[in-house]
Amino acid sequence: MKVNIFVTLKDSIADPQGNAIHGALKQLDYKNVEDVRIGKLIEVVLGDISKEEAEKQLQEMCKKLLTNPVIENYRYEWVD
Amino acid sequence: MKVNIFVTLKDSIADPQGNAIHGALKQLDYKNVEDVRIGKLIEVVLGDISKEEAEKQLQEMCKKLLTNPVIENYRYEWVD
Amino acid sequence: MRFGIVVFPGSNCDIDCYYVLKDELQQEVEYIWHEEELKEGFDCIILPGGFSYGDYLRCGAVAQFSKVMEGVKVYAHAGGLVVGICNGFQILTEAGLLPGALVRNKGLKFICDTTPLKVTEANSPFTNQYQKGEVIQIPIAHGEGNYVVDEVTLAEMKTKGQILFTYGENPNGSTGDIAGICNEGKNVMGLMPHPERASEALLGNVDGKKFFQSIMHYLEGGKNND
Amino acid sequence: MTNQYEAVGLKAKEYEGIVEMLGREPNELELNLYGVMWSEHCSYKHSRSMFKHFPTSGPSVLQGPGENAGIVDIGDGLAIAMKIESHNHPSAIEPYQGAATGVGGIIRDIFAMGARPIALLNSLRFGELEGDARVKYLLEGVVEGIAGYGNCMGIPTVGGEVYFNQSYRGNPLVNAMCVGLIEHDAIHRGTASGVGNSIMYVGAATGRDGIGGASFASATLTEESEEKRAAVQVGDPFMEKLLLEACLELLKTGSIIGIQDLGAAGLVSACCETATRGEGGMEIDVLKVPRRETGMVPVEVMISESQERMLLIVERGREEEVNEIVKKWGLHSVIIGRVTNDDKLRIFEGDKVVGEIPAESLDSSGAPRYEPDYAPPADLAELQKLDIESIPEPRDLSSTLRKLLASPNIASKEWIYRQYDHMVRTNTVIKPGSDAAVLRIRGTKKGIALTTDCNSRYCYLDPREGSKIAVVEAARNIVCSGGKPIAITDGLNFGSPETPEGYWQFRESVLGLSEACREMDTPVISGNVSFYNQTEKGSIHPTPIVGMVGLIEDISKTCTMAFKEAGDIIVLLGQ
Ligand SMILES: Nc1ncnc2c1ncn2[C@@H]1O[C@H](COP(=O)(O)OP(=O)(O)O)[C@@H](O)[C@H]1O
Repeated sequence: MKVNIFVTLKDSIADPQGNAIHGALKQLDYKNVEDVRIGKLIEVVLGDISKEEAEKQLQEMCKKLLTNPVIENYRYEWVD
Repeated sequence: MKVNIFVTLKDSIADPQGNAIHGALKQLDYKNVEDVRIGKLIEVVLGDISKEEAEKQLQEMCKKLLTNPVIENYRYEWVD
Repeated sequence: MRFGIVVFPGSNCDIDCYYVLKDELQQEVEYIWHEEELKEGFDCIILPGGFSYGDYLRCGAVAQFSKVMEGVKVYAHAGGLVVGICNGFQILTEAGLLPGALVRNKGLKFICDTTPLKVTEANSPFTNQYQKGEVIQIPIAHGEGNYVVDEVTLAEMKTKGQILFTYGENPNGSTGDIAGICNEGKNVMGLMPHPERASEALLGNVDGKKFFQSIMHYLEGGKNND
Repeated sequence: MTNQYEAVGLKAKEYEGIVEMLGREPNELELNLYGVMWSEHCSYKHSRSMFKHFPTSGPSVLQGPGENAGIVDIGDGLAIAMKIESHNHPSAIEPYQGAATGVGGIIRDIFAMGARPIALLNSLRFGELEGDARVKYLLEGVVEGIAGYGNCMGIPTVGGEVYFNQSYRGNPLVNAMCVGLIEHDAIHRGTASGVGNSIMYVGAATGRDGIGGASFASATLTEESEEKRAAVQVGDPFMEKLLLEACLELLKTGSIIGIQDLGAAGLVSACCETATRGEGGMEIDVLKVPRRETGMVPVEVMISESQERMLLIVERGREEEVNEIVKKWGLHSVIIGRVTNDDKLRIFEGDKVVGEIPAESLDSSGAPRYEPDYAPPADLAELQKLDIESIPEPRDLSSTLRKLLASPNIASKEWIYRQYDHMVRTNTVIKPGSDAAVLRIRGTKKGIALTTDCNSRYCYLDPREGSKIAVVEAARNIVCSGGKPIAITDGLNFGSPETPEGYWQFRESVLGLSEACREMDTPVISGNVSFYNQTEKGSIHPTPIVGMVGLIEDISKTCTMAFKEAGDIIVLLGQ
């Protein structure tokens, strides 16, 4: 079983990396780019566990370790 | 228009970050986790441009700036 | 006084703190391995700078779960003095012992430099040997020292005198120029700059020595300065 | 159709030599091993014959060239280990990881000697910055890569140099130098001896990354190089920090007979170097080597350049002790083979022998040696012509001065060294930005001064004089900081040695370095050669980088270059 976790900065948190890339894209003349934000993609492969149990564990992992709730949000998506 | 770009390390490239996180999850007793790989999520907002044109630009941006094709792959997904 | 310096895999300012406390200030000091339980009898615990566990996910994220941190949390809740320097500060915020979080420097680059710091609060176990408002020169060395915190908490921290040091020239985009804070109980403190790098005449700067002397003064039962 | 041997980078003559030596045709695995080991990068086939000119000994030299790093005595039972290494081609393709893994590799060379790494330096060359996005990208990436690795390891990056010149546009230079501190009786060598002793592997698992890296470093950079992507490796400084601490702790136990890092050409290189130094042989089983990827064939395991791995030769019966210490640092160790009493490197895949070669024949001592023809470039006399009179005196001296100060070659390099943690470990007495960096040696009154120097424009115009100038410039920097120069490590970066001009530049440069080092009494204790630094557009300027260490007897007596106080007297010393 594979799941993709997306970790993004909360809207209230500035994203200097996103800004820098936005700036660079503008310099390369991509004028239509209006905003860029950078997050993390965490691909996790899980074995031998029911989807239900997996969901529970995933939520836990995300809250405990994979994200810092002070600054980040997350969501996830099953790949298979 | 919003698009999510996913940048991942090629399979043959070592992912120390993913390994370290995998190790940490195991230590936290998530025994079912079999693999972890870390990538980037780049959220881009595009304005005033046809989807076709946008696709062309996106491919270009990815190759030129957003990824290093030597070690990374990318794909993208329209959000709206 | 007996100081304990926690060594995580990837810590690298542990020895710097050790030498300052032992050689410059003649204190008793011991390393504490991250897999050990926290023993009794320490007067102050230091979480040193470095890259604990490589800091590969977020700085300090993995270290908060180490064995020793269980003890450090108990120790802190019981009022024991805990100091986090640089990576140690990051660990303390991740562990929830200090409010807020430390994110990537605004300029995106790692910065190693010596920078002016203002002592914004002298009434604390960590700053009592300084004068309020005093400006000192202290080295910084970090890539993620940009302190973020929500406005409500920030206002509270201000009223409660929890902001101990601010930057004279904000190097990293930190909210309110914050460089060092403590908890409400004033027994847990975190700061991004490195006072241990400025505690020896040979290295050309001793502005950081009073930081450690403040702790000693406090532990000896001395009064805080207000 | 290209021949099999050409596909692995060997020449017909070299192949014939192999067949003669083995008394048979090599199998595919063996052929590949010769291919990487006899690449220029590993075998020094075009440079080795010149090394005899270097002064390499002296009363204070404890270890000259030939080991993972050189070692020079500083008294009080202490010594300094140092070496410089290039990572030019990987950095041209993936600047961050190329530079980072370059730093990682040179650090391993230092702790493989048993020394505690205490400082890093570097020497960088790029094309001109002005208006060139690619060059800026390379500079940013390289600097970030060096910072990323060194900072995380907690080793201060205290010095270096950078120059911009169009000859480096397509082929930047990234040379990293590491300096370590060691007690005399703690010196270890990369030797496999004692029949029956175990060969153990510690560190990261082996993947397909970096396969063919050594050959890649030994070829001209072309558009096609972009495709040789597997040659790029990703560094893991955290893993290396653990490896460093584990190895230094292991070396204290006395259970380690030999230790060797897995760098260019990976396992095969480490195995044949340690076996050759031990004057014995070795058997290893590729199935025992921890792997990151599935389906790897023996040759891939043998030549992979995965980072952060070490080979240990462990006294038989003490393997468990090694496992314990390694485990404490969160790493694994496995026995992959043992030392034998013949001179063969025998490779098993389980029970099956898949390759068997005299170890020494793979090593640089067994590799072919070339002394190509040489001749100065035809246009040299033309280049050297300069009529000072023909240059008009600037009309506005202040604006000329300002322009000079703003040019990247002269301007402050603070933008770079601000990204390097140059203070960690609190020994840095003189920080970057002065003539040389100075570190105190804790527990003594002493200090050391460190610098890297080379003016490659001089070397282009006259490689022999230019190389001498590099040595004496380094020496002046050391002296101005309060030190006495005691030894150098050299990073020799050149174009192709297979052209008469290329080899002439190299030869002249080695002769110049040798003469100056003899004169300055600074033996060459280690070094590195990087050839084929060229693109279709031409070759780089000859760049023999000098990394020098100086000894300061009394650390309270050092000096920085800044003016101190108004009214101080300024004296111009010299001719
Ligand atoms: N230019 C040089 N001057 C002196 N010694 C050199 C030079 N180039 C290489 N050496 C020595 O030859 C040996 C092999 O070098 P090298 O192959 O670069 O080591 P490694 O493979 O461990 O990086 C080392 O001991 C090195 O110091």
